[in-house]
Amino acid sequence: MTLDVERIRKDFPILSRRMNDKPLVYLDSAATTQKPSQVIDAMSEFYQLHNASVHRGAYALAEEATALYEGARQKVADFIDAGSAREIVFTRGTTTAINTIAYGWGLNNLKSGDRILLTKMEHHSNVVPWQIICRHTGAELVYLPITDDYLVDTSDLESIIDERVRIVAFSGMSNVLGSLGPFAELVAAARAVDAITVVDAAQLIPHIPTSVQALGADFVAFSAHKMLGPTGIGALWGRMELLEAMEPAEGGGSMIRDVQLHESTWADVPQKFEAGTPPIAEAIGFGAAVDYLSALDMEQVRAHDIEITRYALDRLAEIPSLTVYGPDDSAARGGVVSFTLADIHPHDLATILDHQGIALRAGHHCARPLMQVLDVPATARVSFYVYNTIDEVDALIAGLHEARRLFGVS
Amino acid sequence: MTLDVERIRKDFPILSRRMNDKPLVYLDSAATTQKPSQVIDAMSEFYQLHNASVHRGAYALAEEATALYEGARQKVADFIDAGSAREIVFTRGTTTAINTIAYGWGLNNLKSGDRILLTKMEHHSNVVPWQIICRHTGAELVYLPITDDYLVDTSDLESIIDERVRIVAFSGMSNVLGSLGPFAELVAAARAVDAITVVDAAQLIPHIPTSVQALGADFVAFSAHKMLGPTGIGALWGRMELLEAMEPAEGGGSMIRDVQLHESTWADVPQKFEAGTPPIAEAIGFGAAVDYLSALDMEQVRAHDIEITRYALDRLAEIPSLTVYGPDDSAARGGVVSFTLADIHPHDLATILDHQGIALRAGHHCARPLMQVLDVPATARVSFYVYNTIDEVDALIAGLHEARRLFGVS
Amino acid sequence: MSLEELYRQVILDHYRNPRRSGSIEHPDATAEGNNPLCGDEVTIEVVLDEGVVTDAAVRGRGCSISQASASMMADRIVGMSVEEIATLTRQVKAMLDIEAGDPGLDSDRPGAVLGDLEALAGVKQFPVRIKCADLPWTTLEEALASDVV
Amino acid sequence: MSLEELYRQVILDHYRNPRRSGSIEHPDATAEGNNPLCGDEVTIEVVLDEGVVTDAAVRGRGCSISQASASMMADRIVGMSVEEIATLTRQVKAMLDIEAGDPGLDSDRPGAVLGDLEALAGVKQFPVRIKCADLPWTTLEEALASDVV
Ligand SMILES: Cc1ncc(COP(=O)(O)O)c(C=O)c1O
Ligand SMILES: Cc1ncc(COP(=O)(O)O)c(C=O)c1O
Repeated sequence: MTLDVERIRKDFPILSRRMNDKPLVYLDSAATTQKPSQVIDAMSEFYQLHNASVHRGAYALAEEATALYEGARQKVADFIDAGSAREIVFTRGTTTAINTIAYGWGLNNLKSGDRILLTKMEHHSNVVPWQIICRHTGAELVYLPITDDYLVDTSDLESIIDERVRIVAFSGMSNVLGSLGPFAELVAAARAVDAITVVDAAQLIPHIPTSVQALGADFVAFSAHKMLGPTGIGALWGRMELLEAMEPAEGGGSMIRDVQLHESTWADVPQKFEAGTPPIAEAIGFGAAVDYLSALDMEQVRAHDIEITRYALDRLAEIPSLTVYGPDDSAARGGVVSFTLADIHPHDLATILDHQGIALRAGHHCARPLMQVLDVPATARVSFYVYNTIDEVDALIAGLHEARRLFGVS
Repeated sequence: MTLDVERIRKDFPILSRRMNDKPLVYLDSAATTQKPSQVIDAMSEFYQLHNASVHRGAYALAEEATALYEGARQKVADFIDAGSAREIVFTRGTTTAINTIAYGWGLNNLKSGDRILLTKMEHHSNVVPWQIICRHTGAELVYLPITDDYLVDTSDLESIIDERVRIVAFSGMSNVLGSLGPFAELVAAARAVDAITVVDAAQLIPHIPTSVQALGADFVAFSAHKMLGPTGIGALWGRMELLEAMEPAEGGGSMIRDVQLHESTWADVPQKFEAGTPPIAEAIGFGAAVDYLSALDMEQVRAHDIEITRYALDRLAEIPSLTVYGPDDSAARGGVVSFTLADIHPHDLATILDHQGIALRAGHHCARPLMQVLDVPATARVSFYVYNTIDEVDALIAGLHEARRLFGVS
Repeated sequence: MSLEELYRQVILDHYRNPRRSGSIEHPDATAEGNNPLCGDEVTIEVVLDEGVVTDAAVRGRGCSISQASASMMADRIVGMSVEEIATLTRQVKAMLDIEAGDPGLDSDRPGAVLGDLEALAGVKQFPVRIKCADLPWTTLEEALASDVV
Repeated sequence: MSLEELYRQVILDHYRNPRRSGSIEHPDATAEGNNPLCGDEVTIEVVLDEGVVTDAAVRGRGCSISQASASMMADRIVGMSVEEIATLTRQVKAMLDIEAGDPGLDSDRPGAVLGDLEALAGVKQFPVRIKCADLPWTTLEEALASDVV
């Protein structure tokens, strides 16, 4: 193992739990990861010692809270190699980050006939906000297909992308297939027609060492809770000039320069996009999470993902009548593996494995358009993170054999 | 004292802190309240034992998390006497709750010539979202003035409210003046012209025992962090039939019934309004906060507010050249007291008091339209909650005398 | 609780060989049910003659529990009156722990009342799956309610 | 740190009797600054003659620190060249701990260089207020930058 997983596991209190009298084997980190004590304690300590509203206070406690909150912004900026901490907008999560662009940029800039280009492997978070904005503006959605080896099909990109396309939005890493996006190609094609690019990086940032500057996209959205951080917070990174030009989605306190009865002017970036009291303790927990990941080293996190995923793919391939949906090439994918097993419905698989303490996900994974492409109603999905072990993969394989036995699958 | 404040204070770790070598005197609860260990620990415990994504998991841990999350919804519903837990939508806070109505109801229902009626004592959270929606729809804002005794002036209500008014939005309790809203009158007037009513209850719910059913309004928005709960969460209560008819603001996972490439259908209320992974730990902390307040008994909380506010108003009245902005009648106000002292700028007051460990707020309190009515650029503001004592008011008064001495004010 | 109790042979048999699967040309009552969180889907069509179900068809997709429950239900309700079905539905829901109170279940001879449906009893040990077993029954209630004129 | 050091008489005097308060009919350079978080506002207007400030006016509202800083600044810059003002601004910001490095402050005789402005030194003990003291200076920089053709 590249990471010292046994040591890491000690930081995660929940991993000592037993479920149904078996040790908990948590294989649903793509939904939400578990949290180390370092993150849990950072938030408790904030509430115990430094809690106050940020920015607006004129007293020392509020300054402490502000320094911690802005310090967290800097940590998140550094983690993704942003040019400046001001390019980090704290949001409620990936979903809110994408809605912020949809309402802030889309509602104010799109018109009838404009197009938004998505791929057929998007999470609903990167589909539904655009559908809503299309309804309001008359713009329309266009989709890139998926290749037989589960990657975004860019072979017709040139004919699909023209100056009607104003936004290109795609996932950095699919939460179903594990596929990594064709970043360079999509970014270049978008730039050629002056479209903005939005990367749904909910899975990308937690798993792949990423420099947003090198990525070249215009907006990158991600969630703290999928990278060891708390619920209730995520981030939208945007290129400064675009953030400066963009209208805010939400209005409220803290995002204004001046409010008159009939019109208002906005505060500078990033405050302009942070209406109301922000998720303060959550930002601090987010900062502690990226500290934790940086201390592990994201290159090592990636190496561990590759190692455990490779092992899982190889073991799964041994099981008769099991189908994996996703690329086999480790370099083209992250640590998310979707599969079906004979005619056993994924929910039945989940129940059978749950009985053995193994938590995996079954369903459409918020990607119904992709399920239609795959022509399955649902898949079972396992996903790995820094605390998962090879032994846990073995437990998964044993559980799948038990499912075969129960269902009489040969 | 009506509440056993000494015992209560023991639950709040931060209250043993010293600031500038003086005991912390926290008088900024209208901005955000401090948190009892019961709330802090409930969230830590969730992360240590039960953390998983809600609703979508097919395993026992996810069911535990879902039960805790939905249990919190029920607690919040009970706290405000909602007809059903389904009428509680968890949001990021009051600001997001109001934006949800602005975008969900306003953007889809308002047209040019329609009017939104506000009052001149609104927080920016209840002004700016409506300005944004007016820009998108062509609707316009109309304001009710303020009386000389700092209440919403309803004397011309009949001439102001007609069928052009589609929304009446007002604060339940002003965060600057402490004034309680003329609920019955505004609700009745709105109903007469079929307008919907939106109560910004960010200050109301924490301080005044409230039954949303008795209130009679259509939507009520509030924040957990102003009522002993965590940052990152609040609630929108809405009448079921309105929530059912209303479009969602944000799109994403969990809020859908089905997603096709070009259109989607929505999940039932309240999931329809909870796109993406919700603030799960925060909901659980919110539930613990309302448990704490219910155990104290909101009638007692209100009685304590009245007692300490009355004492503060009386002591402040003794100070020469000090002006209080807000009603004097205890029944017409909550525990927020704004004032100015001679020509000492509120920020200078805040600095001088901070030096003595006393945290108070100075500024426009996110209510610039109200500052123009009061004709001051800023006020100093103290605000009380369950942990504040008469001794702390005495410390405030001593601090104000020190400010007078430093500035040579007679 | 054991997985064998949940996945009894009769469940797997109904899952793999669903009875009355398909559709009816002119149904008197119909309803579509789905479980947005897990994706199970069931469509039910029935023909009614003077308050008695004379034909029924179901189709759908989903887990073994939801599909077996639908198949067993369809097989069972043909020949029953709407009132009898209402009683049966209450009994099934009680068995699944969805409805409290005495559903009028003859506790001495439950098998005689519920028959094959007894195989669903194992579900209540798996709370996550109760809604799967329940889906066809709730959908049937909707179908029959939609017909009431 | 003591409050007396922050609220020196000279600060209160400038706060209550602001120098060069008002406006100028035809300024060569002007800028408005404000501090959205605390609400302090300052407007600066200057007349320039061959790179030398020959007249200055300020108006605004805000706390004693921001308004006294503006008053002292206006009083001080008249007669200084743009380059001299740039040096002075750096010195003031260094005194307020805003800019690191050696600003060329003559540490033996700081009073001789900064004069009255030395009274602002107490602010650096009160981090919350540094931006108040700084506001006029940053606004002045903007005004002078706006004039550079
Ligand atoms: C009256 C009032 N409305 C709205 C808000 C906004 O609440 P939040 O910042 O939690 O969204 C506040 C507090 O800041 C308030 O006092
Ligand atoms: C690829 C992808 N995009 C978006 C999301 C939505 O993130 P959140 O629910 O944190 O807003 C998720 C996770 O649910 C995801 O996996």
